[in-house]
Amino acid sequence: MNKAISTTQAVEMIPDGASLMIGGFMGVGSPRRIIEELVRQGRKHLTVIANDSARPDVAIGKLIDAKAVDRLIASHIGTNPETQRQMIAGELKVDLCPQGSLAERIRSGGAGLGGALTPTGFGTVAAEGKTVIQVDGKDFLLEKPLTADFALLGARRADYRGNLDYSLTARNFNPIMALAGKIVIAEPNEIVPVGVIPPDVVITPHVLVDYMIERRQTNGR
Amino acid sequence: MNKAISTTQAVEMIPDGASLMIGGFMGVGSPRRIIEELVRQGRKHLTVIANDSARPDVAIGKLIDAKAVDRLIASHIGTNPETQRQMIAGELKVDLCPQGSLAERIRSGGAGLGGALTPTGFGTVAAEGKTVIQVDGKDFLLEKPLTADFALLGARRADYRGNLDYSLTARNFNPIMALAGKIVIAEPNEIVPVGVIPPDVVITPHVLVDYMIERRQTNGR
Amino acid sequence: MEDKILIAKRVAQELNSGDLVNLGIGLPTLVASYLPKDTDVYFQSENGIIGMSAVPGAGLEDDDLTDAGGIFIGALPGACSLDSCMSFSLIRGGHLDLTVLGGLQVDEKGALANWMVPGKMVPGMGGGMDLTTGAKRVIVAMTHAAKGASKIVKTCTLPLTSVRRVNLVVTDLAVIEPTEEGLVLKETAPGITVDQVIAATEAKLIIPAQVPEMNIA
Amino acid sequence: MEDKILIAKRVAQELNSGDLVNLGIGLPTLVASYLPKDTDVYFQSENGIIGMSAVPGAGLEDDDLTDAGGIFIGALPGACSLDSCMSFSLIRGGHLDLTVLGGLQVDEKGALANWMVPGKMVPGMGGGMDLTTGAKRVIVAMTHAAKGASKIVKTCTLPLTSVRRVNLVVTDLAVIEPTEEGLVLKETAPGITVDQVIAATEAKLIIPAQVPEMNIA
Repeated sequence: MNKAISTTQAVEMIPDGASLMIGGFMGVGSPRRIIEELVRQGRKHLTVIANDSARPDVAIGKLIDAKAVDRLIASHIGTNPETQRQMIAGELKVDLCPQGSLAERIRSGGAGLGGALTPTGFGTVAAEGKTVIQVDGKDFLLEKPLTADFALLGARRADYRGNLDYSLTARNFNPIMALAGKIVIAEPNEIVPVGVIPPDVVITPHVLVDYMIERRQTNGR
Repeated sequence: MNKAISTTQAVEMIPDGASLMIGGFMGVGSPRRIIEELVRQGRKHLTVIANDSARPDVAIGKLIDAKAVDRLIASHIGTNPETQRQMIAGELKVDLCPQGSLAERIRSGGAGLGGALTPTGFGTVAAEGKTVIQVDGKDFLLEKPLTADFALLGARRADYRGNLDYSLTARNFNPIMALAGKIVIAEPNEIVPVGVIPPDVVITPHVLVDYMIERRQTNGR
Repeated sequence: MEDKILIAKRVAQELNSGDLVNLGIGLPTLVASYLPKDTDVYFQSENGIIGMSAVPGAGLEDDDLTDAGGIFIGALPGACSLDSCMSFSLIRGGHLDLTVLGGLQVDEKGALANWMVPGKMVPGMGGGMDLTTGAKRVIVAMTHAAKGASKIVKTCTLPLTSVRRVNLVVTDLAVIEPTEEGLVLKETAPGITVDQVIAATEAKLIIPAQVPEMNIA
Repeated sequence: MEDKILIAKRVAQELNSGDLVNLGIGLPTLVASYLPKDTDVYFQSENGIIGMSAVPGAGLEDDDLTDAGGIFIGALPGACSLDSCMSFSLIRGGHLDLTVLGGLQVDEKGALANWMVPGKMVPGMGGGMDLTTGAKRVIVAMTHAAKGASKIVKTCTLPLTSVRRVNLVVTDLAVIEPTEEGLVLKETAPGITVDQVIAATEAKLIIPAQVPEMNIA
């Protein structure tokens, strides 16, 4: 099966109001072409689960600029004043979650676990409303699993079948979101023949990837 | 720092009664030279945490043959009749745990989590004595974290600094045990210069590896 | 046709192109040999690979490439290696389309017992509990009876593998679908009558008006 | 010497060869520039790399290689990439030897507040709560006071980052060690007297018989 589609086709699958996990960290490793197409097609009322909202006009920041997001679940918004402005104005609901807990919540959702038991945040405002579970006398917060309608990933390479690898710090949340999206769309920088990414080097197995964005073709120009 | 030591030195660090996580699956990916040296030095009363006990005279099976193990935490012992014999005779205590739960327990121990919440085993004898935790109306077993005094890993390659990669199905439990052993000793098939294993290909970061078994030297013979 | 081959051939019809499939040790392993033409499935071995194949030939065996039973296998182009956490994240997280497992008993609720006979056989559950709990579809492939006793029972007397209702049971006598209402007889084996299946089954079966015969080449 | 540089130089003395170290954004980042000779530490950036270095030169920047602030970095030989779960497994699992973080307040119990000023600044905690909770050692690097108000307080009035007692506080006036008994004044900055530190500190300080001066080159 050929999983390659255009950004237009990819975004046409995503309805207003959808929940999206978007890989990347301050824009590094984010699926930029998909994000731009979401803005171009005027998608609205999205829930976005991501580490951060980057900066204005950068990656997820473009969705914030376009007022496409109703709710953001993230660990950090300090680098995007527009996110903070919309939050304070009541236009955007923001749920803040410690970064390591956010990662484990996504992994739990994708791995069929009931959540993560973490010591992080215990005794702080991050614990508000959360269940505390004692294990052998130590206190842990129950951080509930997260899943989303779509996971939108940036990747270095995909092979024809959809196996993915990543480059350096562009890996970040992408591999765990690949587990937790009902429909997973990858935006690789390159698409390569099967076998170019050896079995031990594949980070995200092709069975998790439903679609991938076709290469830009330059025909040598 | 040079982390390379001989198998003799490695095993001299491990006292009688120590708890050992041992990587491998039916012997595939197990640190065979360390295991043989544990037997040679006559180590006793060990607790072993591993997926299985392989077969008699194979990998962990050699520790069972030598009656070196007092307690085994594993998912499967069906392939080793000697393990079953010692268990029935009361010479060896065996705790059986579903394979996916065992993997998550080890990861939890290594990642500072309070345990794993899994649906696996709910309503079966595997749930006996375990806490059931409801999350949004669904039942999960609390599977407690595991750690060990030592993690003994098989690996394909280590670089001089101790970064590891693995080969095909020899990966199995090794990378997660690398997180959960207080002292981690790797037995790589090869030791290669720093840089031979590129950053995106490293599976186990060198900071987790305390020692590695020196190469066998043949000097061309 | 040998019973095991009949069962394997019938189960193989349940596999769809693109599926991620895990086959248990023993009888289920045979299923791979009877895949319908042009059915391109991906086999996972839970010890850590997607894309396993039969060992490609003598001299090509690799100490680092076996199935969960420790038997040499091969790998197809596009295969990928998994650590044990990732392997079971796929299984438990609902990413595995189908698992085919052997069985000791299946009961009227569709619960499976297949890992232990108290006092006799305590091999451990291995990955079976995770597979039964987490796979999108669970098919039990087993003989209908053992030593004269039906393995399709009212209530499992052996320790359960999971409380989850399995999706299909394929035996040498019948194809049975556990549903909320009970066990529905979907097909009979070639030459076997509905009455013969009923007679060989301890559990109550729901019998539809039409029960076709398995379509096995 | 500029206050920030004084603090960075003093903190740098706490790093030992072989340590895995995470430096927070801002002042803590400066620490990397003042490592003692022959101290070979490994810097982790929690967005996913061990072995980060300064960007190696103009034209060598890589869109896929930045620190947690999104600033271009480089990577040393032997570096390795981590996904976010692995990165925080190292942090939360006690594999990180040291984190150096900025602070808004530290109190007599050694608790740190550094992520939020209600009604003013809500940037989110990022990785700070995990770092403070999980690192083997936590060093707070901050100015002793802000706008005339002591940042070493009786009880934090700002929301806590973690209930964990931090290991050391290094300011432009002093080195302070939170202990079970309270805050112990370990060193004073060059030219600063013990009385000056006491006067500039809201919290009660335990004053040993000898309080040496920081040894800063």
